[in-house]
Amino acid sequence: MTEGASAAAEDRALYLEIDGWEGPLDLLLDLARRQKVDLLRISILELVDQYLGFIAQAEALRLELAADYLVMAAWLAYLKSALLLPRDEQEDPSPEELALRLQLRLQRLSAMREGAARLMARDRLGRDVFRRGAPEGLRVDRLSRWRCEWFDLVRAYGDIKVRRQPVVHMVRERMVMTLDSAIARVSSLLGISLDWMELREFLPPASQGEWSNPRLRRSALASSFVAALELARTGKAELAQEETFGPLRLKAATR
Amino acid sequence: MSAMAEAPDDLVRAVEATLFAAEAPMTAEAISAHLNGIAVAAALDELQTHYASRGIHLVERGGRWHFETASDLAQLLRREREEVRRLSRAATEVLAIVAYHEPVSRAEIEAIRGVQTAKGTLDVLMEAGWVRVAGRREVPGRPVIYATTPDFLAHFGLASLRELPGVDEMRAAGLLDPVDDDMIQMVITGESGRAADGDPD
Amino acid sequence: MSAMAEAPDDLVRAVEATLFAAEAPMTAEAISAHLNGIAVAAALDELQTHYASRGIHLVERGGRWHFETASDLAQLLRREREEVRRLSRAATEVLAIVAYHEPVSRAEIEAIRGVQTAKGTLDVLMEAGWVRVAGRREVPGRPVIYATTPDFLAHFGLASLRELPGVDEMRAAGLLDPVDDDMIQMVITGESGRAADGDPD
Repeated sequence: MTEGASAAAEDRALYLEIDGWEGPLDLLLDLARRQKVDLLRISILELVDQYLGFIAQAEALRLELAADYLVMAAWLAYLKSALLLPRDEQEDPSPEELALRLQLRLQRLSAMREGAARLMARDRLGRDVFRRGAPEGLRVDRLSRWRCEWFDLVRAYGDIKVRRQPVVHMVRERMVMTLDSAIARVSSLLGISLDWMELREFLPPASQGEWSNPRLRRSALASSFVAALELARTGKAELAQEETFGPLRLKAATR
Repeated sequence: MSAMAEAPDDLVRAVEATLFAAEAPMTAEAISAHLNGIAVAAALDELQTHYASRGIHLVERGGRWHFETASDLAQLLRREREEVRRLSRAATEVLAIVAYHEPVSRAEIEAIRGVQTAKGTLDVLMEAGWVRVAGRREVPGRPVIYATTPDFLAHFGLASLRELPGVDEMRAAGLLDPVDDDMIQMVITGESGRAADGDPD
Repeated sequence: MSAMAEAPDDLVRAVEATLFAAEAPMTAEAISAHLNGIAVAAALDELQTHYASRGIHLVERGGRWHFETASDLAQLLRREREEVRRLSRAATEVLAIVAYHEPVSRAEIEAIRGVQTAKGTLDVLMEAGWVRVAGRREVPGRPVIYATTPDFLAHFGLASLRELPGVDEMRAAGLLDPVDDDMIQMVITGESGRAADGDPD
């Protein structure tokens, strides 16, 4: 630390406030204020040293420090070494730029802190100035005028009549391939071939009687797809697809 | 400006502010105690005179002082606003049932609609002036029965309830066709779905 | 008595009475609507001038008008029992950031403070009625953005946000510029975490 002996005593008091910091930026701002110069003129290197010194002592005193204080310490250490490196070895953004950004952040936080303090010190309603204690109140009595059209009325009655008629449900019979039969078919075919096969090759051939029906074929494709997913999930099959919407291929899991 | 000529002194201002902020009327003693024991009678006088011509008056009632709105302006504090509101679907249905079946009890309305009818729905119809209580049915429990009003006929431009279309006419007009968007909607969302438009039902 | 010389006209009296009776600050439009649409701007002006020297002032806060006690009488009227919310330091800072930067997202608040903001802090400010959700920012993630309320202006005696203490100087110094992504990034990834391992990212 570059500070004198009196500063050491002050620092000791500082640690007692450890719970008082609202994060590392807050601590940095407080340290910066101790330089007793305008925030625009603070020495970033000095500030870094103070912060790192603070962290080191806090660790020596075995104070619990939140992780973000340590992360800030690591970043400041990096910033310091970068500031001390020869100029032509710098990356982008330059350490000077990073130091400026840090300075701007401190200024912004400081401005908000000052703004908050000045705001709180204003004449506040309910503390310094008062609204009328017992206002009579303004009353607006709402009168509803209801609107309804003749057609709405009649139609509403018609709807009730319709609703009260007995309803008969008819379910059309559809040709489907069930999931169970799809799983049975796909897994038995998987046992035969060791190569990758496209999903469509698992469908029953269209030449076989009812399987020429396009609706049934669509159902078979859907069920076989779900069957393939199920077999992959249970580890019995491997799935592969080269591209989106590309052919879906599967083969028996090698185990 | 001449109004600025006679600015009140600080005591008058303090009494003015104290009474303004007070949550209840205050006696002169209480005001004085609030202001470190200064005599306030003169200030109260001055304020009362000042406010005599304004929209608010400083008045004393039973030894307690407070500000209140000038009595000639009291009607300003209450204002009526009329809003035109569309009758909810449920209320429209109940109204239709009353019109087609009057006089009808609430239990009968519910039986016809097949849905419970909140008390509020009938209240709305009575507030609208279209439905009235028409006595009680002389059956056990003596339920209240409802009927339409002359206002109802006037609003819908009907000479009498007989002018409402019959079921056959409705069917002819397609109003009873089973496949009906509204009805599908009703089946999907359930009765309560439509209540969202401000229906208490 | 000379005080009686210039009695206010009825419109002025009506506006005066309306604002006195109102339980919450009112916009000029609301006052006008209450008085059947009469223009009230001139009356508000006249009242404000009249009350400027009195113990009660007519003030405008965020476009809403109300009467309040004169601030120079604060010592007389200050009430110990009055529950003016005591805000934590974090809450006052967050409030200031919302006021000076509004509308602002939580990530932006955190970027300025350099520390995560507990959800409860914004909740306290919203519960106090000083901060509200003002929509979402149209950037990836559509974060909620926050702004102050008219109650905030009224509580702190500000006619508008332009009257925030020091706001002009801060703006001139670039301290109120929008928070850039770099800054937000710093907080999200842990305070400048990526730079710590020498990664220029």
